[in-house]
Amino acid sequence: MATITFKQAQRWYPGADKPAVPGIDLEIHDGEFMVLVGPSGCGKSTTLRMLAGLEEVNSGQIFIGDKDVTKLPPKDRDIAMVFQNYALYPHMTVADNMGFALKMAKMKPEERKKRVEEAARILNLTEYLERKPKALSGGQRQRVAMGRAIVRNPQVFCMDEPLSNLDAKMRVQTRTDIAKLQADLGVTTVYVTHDQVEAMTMGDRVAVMKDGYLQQVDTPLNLYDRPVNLFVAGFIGSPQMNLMGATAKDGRAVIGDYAVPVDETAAKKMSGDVVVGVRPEAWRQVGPEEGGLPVTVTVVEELGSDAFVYGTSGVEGTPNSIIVRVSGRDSVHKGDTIYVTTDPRSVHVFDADSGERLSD
Amino acid sequence: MATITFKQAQRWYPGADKPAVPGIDLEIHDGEFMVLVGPSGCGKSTTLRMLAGLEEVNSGQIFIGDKDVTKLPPKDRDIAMVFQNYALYPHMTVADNMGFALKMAKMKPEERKKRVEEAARILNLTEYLERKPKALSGGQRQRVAMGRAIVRNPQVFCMDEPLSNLDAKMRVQTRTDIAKLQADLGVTTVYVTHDQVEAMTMGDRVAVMKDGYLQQVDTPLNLYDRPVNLFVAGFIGSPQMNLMGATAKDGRAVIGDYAVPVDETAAKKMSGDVVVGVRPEAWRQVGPEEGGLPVTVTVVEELGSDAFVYGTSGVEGTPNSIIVRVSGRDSVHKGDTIYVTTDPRSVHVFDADSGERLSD
Amino acid sequence: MSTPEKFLNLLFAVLLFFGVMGAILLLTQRFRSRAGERIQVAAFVLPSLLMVAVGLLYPAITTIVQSFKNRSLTEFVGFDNYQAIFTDPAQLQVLRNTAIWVIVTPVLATAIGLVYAVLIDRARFEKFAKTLLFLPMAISLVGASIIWKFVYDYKATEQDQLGILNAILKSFGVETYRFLLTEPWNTLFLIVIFIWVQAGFAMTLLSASIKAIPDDMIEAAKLDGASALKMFRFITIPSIRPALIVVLTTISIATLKVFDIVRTSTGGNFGTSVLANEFYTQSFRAFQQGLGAALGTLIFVLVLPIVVYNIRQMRKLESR
Amino acid sequence: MTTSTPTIAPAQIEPPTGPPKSAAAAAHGGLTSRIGSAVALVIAVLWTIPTFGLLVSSFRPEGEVKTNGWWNAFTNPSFTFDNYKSVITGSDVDLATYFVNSFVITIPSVLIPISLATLAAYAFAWMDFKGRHLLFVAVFALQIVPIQVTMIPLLKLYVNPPFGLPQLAGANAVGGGFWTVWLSHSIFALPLAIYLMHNFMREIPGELIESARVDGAGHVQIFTRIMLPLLTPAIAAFGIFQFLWVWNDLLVALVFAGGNLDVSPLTVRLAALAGQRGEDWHLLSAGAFVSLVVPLIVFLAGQRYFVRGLLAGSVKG
Amino acid sequence: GCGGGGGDDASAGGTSPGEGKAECEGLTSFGDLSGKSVSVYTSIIAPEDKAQKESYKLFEDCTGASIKYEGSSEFEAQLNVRVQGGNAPDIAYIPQPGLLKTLVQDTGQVVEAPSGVGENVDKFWGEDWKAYGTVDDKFYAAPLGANVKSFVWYSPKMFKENGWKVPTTWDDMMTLSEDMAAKGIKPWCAGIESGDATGWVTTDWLEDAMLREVGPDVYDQWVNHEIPFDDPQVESALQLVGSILKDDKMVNGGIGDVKSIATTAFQEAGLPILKGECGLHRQASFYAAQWPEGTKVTEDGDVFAFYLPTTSEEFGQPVLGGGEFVAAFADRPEVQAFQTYLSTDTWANEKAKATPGGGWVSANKGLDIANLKSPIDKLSAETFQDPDAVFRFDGSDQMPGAVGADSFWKQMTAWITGQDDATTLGNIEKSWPSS
Ligand SMILES: Nc1ncnc2c1ncn2[C@@H]1O[C@H](COP(=O)(O)OP(=O)(O)OP(=O)(O)O)[C@@H](O)[C@H]1O
Ligand SMILES: Nc1ncnc2c1ncn2[C@@H]1O[C@H](COP(=O)(O)OP(=O)(O)OP(=O)(O)O)[C@@H](O)[C@H]1O
Ligand SMILES: [Mg+2]
Ligand SMILES: [Mg+2]
Repeated sequence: MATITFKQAQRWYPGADKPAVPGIDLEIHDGEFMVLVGPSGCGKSTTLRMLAGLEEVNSGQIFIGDKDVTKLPPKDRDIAMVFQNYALYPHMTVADNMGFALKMAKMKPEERKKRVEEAARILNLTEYLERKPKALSGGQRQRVAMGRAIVRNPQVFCMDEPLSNLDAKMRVQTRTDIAKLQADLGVTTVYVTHDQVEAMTMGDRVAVMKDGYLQQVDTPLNLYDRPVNLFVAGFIGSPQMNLMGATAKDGRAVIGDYAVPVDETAAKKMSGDVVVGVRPEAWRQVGPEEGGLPVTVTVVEELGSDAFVYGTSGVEGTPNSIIVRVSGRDSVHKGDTIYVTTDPRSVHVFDADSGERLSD
Repeated sequence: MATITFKQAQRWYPGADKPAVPGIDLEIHDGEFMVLVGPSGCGKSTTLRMLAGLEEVNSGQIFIGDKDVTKLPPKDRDIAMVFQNYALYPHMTVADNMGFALKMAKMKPEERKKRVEEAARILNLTEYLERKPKALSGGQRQRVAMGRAIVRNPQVFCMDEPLSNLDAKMRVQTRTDIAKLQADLGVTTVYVTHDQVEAMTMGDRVAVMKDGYLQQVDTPLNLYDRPVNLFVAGFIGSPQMNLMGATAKDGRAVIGDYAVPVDETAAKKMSGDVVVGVRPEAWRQVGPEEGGLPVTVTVVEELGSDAFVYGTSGVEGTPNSIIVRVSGRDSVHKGDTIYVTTDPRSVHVFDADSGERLSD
Repeated sequence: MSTPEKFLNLLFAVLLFFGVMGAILLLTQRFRSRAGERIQVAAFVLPSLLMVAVGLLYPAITTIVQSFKNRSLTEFVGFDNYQAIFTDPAQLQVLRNTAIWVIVTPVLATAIGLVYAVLIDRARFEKFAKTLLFLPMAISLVGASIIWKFVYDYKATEQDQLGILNAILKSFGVETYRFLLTEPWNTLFLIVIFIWVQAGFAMTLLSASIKAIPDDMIEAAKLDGASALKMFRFITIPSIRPALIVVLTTISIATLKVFDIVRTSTGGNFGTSVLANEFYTQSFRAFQQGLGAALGTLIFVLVLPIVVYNIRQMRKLESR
Repeated sequence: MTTSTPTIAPAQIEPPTGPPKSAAAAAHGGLTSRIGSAVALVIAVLWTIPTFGLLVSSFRPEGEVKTNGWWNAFTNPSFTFDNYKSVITGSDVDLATYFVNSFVITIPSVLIPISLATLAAYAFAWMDFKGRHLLFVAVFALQIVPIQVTMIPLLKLYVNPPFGLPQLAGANAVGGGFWTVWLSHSIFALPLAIYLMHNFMREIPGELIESARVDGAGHVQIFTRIMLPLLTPAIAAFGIFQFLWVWNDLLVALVFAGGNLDVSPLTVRLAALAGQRGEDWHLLSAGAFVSLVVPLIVFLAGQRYFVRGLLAGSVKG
Repeated sequence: GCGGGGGDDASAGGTSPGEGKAECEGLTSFGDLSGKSVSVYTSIIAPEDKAQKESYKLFEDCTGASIKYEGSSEFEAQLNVRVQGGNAPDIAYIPQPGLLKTLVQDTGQVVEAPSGVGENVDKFWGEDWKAYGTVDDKFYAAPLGANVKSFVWYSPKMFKENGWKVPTTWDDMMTLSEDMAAKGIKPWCAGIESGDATGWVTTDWLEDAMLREVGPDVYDQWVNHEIPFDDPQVESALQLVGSILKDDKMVNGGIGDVKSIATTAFQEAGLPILKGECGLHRQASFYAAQWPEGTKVTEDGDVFAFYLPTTSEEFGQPVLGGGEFVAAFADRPEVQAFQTYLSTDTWANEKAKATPGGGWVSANKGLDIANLKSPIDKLSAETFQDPDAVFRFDGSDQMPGAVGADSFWKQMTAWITGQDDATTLGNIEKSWPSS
């Protein structure tokens, strides 16, 4: 049983002029895989470190299971952590680094060796087991940090951007291995990442943070489809959602000459200035006559599989750059003007002042 | 004038049993943005560090412009570098860290301040200028490391995974800023990244490395469309290309019951066992009657914008898992069987033994 | 010289020194190229090298040469002096004592300094606690010699005691003990004095080095479930290993050179003499300059194992 | 972009409690367990008792000091400042003069070797040149040379310097005898200082130096701007030791000040306090404390340079 | 009176600043030494250096020279270093004839005394004293101060209370000792601990015993190594010492047993007398300085000393003593003038006057005993000037350093802690340098 509960947990670094995490309330279920995302410096690592007992909790409480661990020393919390900056033991070999926790738990050497080798295999580290961290590449070091956590069988995994220095292939593979391991062991996991794909694919739920405050905690799809406010809308999804200032008029959101179709809920609720959000892939290219939003293409980013078109609409209220994902290739060129529109279902409407979601 | 030429440059770490970079030959044009990619530990950082003069070149030469810099100390090479592990000056504030190189170049304090502030603005670091690295989050540290390079106006930029710890939004933004800066200044840049999108969008050319050897140096699109061998094919693109063992028969590549259409060049060249590669997005879903490859769906990964379908085909020779990108949502569910096919244009054929590309 | 003159002198000397050094550094940093690099190296190391060569190496060589000469250094006598040392049972005992000193002192002083440094690290009264251990270092030798007189002093049991140890023994009804007289333990009691002095040195350096252990490594170990003792064993010790070697080495060398403790406490009597004390006595008291030089040369020889050990450690660290 | 989202602060959030006062030690229990504290306490007491005895003695009348143990001062107290009075006033040369001399001797004797040694150590640690290991080992091994060995050869050199240099010691010495003392102290301190500094320098992550070199810093700048700040604890530690070694030195002052009473440091006075036949313990103990004051202040002041985690946040890995 | 003065050879010429002043009569012949200075290096340190410096005032006033005085507790070793290092002082007061000899022979830097000094020494001192300052038949150093070592300290008060008398023969002394022992007092107290010089006290004991048992002539042979150190005659003297110092009944009053002698500082060794725990303490005249403030050092006070009696009439009244010798390392006129001044009776009396607290005497016959202030100094001076007295300088101070400042001390210390007589003397003999 390892649910995790943050109750108004606050961390204020000595000497800082405001708390890094002013008070977080979060419940993580037993065995859940919770992903923390948020802009750099928003307090993700701090939250993780509070949970691990590495930062003092200035006020509030943290529970693991039913136990109040707020004052418990780290070693008694049974948490395995991957540090953002690795924190490897420079004087130990890779094998010793990974086996250290097991040694501390007085595991037998053979058993320890087996586990370490297993982890090394997963992480492709087998041939480096006898090296010291200094002689490893950046990604190899990160994998050792990862390995140190996964050899253990703890109550909770805390992982702080554990894959950021790995190449795409390795990352996909390790991601899958972690997900599998976590599912097998049923260990409650808190996972910080910047990788949208990781966040969307690995998390049972995703918590979005900003400036130390939680914005939305939800399943990945809900987060994508129904961001509760402008911040989440802008943060989740890459490239980000197109957010355009509009005026509510007759149940429609009007941007210059273009009237964006909105759903009924939004149509009812909105009034005055609103912000309309459309994801790049939600645009549909239409003929010039069909009354879409005109976009003059400035850049086309080819990704191989498809392309992102960056353009300006020239219409007041729209951002400098509108992003449209077009599939196929070579269909659009720099300097073209394309016309795009979308369906009410794919339009997100937010209050311009409060930033709250208005649409359904 | 700052072309960069590696001539059989070799680096063998003392005590290692084989060279980290056995001998690299690479020419980078003046003002070019060269991206280095490759699996973790393949020698990217080593190559960069040789260029910067931080690793001794055991044999071979390196030129910047016409000048042989092989033996030149780093400070005389006029290179700005972002280190993979940041290497910030712990006793200096962020501002001093960023301004250090300028100070070394005896730039006037006002001018220095201006440049540092400009860089801080680009990197969203303005409010942290007076902090020491210790009190920064991981991403903030990385941005400081980045800032240290971009305040300068060097002959060459070397950047080792400079954005790996940034969130998606910040990353896109910084990426654009770097690209712009580089284009404005026309500084030759060597950039290591693990992010496929970065590699594809930022690089004028991309160099793919493996085990210290260059595999292919080409424009991003060529790399994606015409990988020269199996390794590059598998490495570039995420999720990776589906690579399936097939047998050449009558100008077609046959996988079980399914005959993959191939282009003419390949059709002529291939014989015996080949490997056929199809990118996930190159599959087209067809009706069961149209003779596609049957795929039983095991996992659907929803990304918001679209979804990746992982499935098994049951046909011998195909990998455990076939990945298909389907656009839209909710169209495919776990347990379904879908039928997919593709066009000859999108099929890559490789020799099974040598791994070399056979198709056009 | 008047006081202001002295301070002027001081100011002048310091300014001159930093002026010259600054000028040299500023000049050399302008040089580029290989040769420039070499000039820089010279600017960095030559002043020191020159000074130690003249001030230490030259006298050391002189001493070695003198060790083959007679009493008043007038003629060469070959290995006579060494033969005298190695055949004289008293001198052999001196060698034995020196060995005991060099083995016991560094280990104990470092161990105590280390344990103390670790125990008070991050404690509330850290500064005060450190000062206590540091005090013996700061006290001058004359002070220390009386201090230990008040510890080891012997009076018959029925007399008033001046030494606190014997006072304690007496209060427990035990016969008072001749700490400085009873062989072979008296050597150990003298060693205690030096440990008392050197533990502060060890503590200060080790504490500085403990503070340099990265916090996140300690955090990682805590999460890995390391208890305080294990942390000490597996994290602290390996992390400060280089500093430990430095401290051990430095104290060993200081121990080889120590003579004033023996000289003021027992004068080398009662089988407590050590090489350095013999060297001093022979050279400056007995005017047996050749013999003295030979004893001095033996001190140089004894440092060799320490040097070799250090070289090996350096190699190891280099390849880490 | 109009993504200026207002922060959504949950309503129930209590007002921030204000910044914590100091670095909290809660998460860093260290070894401060009960047994640990007890051991530390025992060591501290053992180490302090002898000195404490001296302190008590320094306040006791001469007769008492010589006839019964210092702890008797607690059962039948008789204390006096006479010892201190005679130490401070009882000589034809002002005590202040000795203090001045000690300072004038000590300050350059600390500054010069530290500067030279850090420079040399830097070269040995981070510059590439032929024979650097050999030279370093040689310098480090010279620690063993006892001062006594060097006295006569050095003095000869000072009195009759080669190359027509001015006479540094003796009756017509320049600088009245201070110079030789400074020089000699510097020489004797160098091997240990270089050794210590070198070993501390090797602990600094190489990436920092690399990054400075890429930033265009030459050796001089790396030395002054990166090494020196990061070595503060080591420099402070060595500085403190060198200070008190010089401060407490008698031999060098006796030999190289060359009979010049004008420049005699406090220790010479202290040695004289021992009396013609070393009998004046009561004065000695008071004298020991008078001369202890300055090193103690230096130690306490130096402690603030022993900071934790100087390298934190610098590199990851 | 004031005789002497310097010979003409010591004059610097010119008109002495003291010309015409009454007290400068006899010093004017040194000429004008204004602006000149003489550096003096000695082992005499605070507080006794004060009187020294005071006694130079007259010279300084009358000649205009200035004396730079430096006293050091590390004198012996440092003098050697300075001389060898080429930085010798102008004048050093050398307390050991043996050291003087070494310096003369090994360094060659000691300069011969000017003739005026020789004349003064002939006039005011006995031949024996001159001999101590002579090396290889050349006269280098005149004696300066002196002290009597053949003293036994006791408590007149305690003697009176017990009806004891000051013994005049060795046997009387031993009987007295047994008396005391019978009363439950350990009669003798002793201590030989003296830091790096530990053991010198016992060497004095042995020398005193030698003078008494085998006489001054054999003593001289022994000192000059004309008879081996472990000659049977020496052994018999050592036995005599042993009969007191190594007898548990005799020692160690107020301190402990025999072995405690080895660890008891010589400075505190006599103090038990004050507490009545010890009756007798053999130690030189300078021990007067050790008594705590307020102790009355007079013939009927708290403590006083008597001459250590002889064992037989055969060798007269041998007196063991010590003192310093003025050696010069420069022959500048001012140096010679000062050297000469120190050998005069004028200086001796100046010094006596400058030492009102006592603790200084000289064997200078020109010294007016009336000028001495303390009873013990008077006793010392009388002892020196006693026509019956046969003076001998401390033997260990005349032997080569390897013996006199090393093995003699060490072996005697070992002897106290249990080493037997033969081994002790044999070891010392072995250590006698061959060249
Ligand atoms: N100091 C060293 N000593 C020995 N081997 C080393 C050293 N540094 C790196 N290596 C090895 O050299 C190889 C190349 O390392 P490099 O750092 O160049 O990899 P990389 O391509 O940058 O990888 P990553 O993406 O993980 O940072 C790796 O296998 C690594 O283990
Ligand atoms: N030791 C410290 N002292 C003061 N402020 C700190 C300290 N450590 C972190 N901070 C600040 O607290 C805030 C939260 O930091 P935290 O490390 O939790 O961010 P993060 O969300 O993990 O960011 P990133 O993704 O960049 O790692 C940041 O603004 C950071 O500057
Ligand atoms: Mg973080
Ligand atoms: Mg790398």
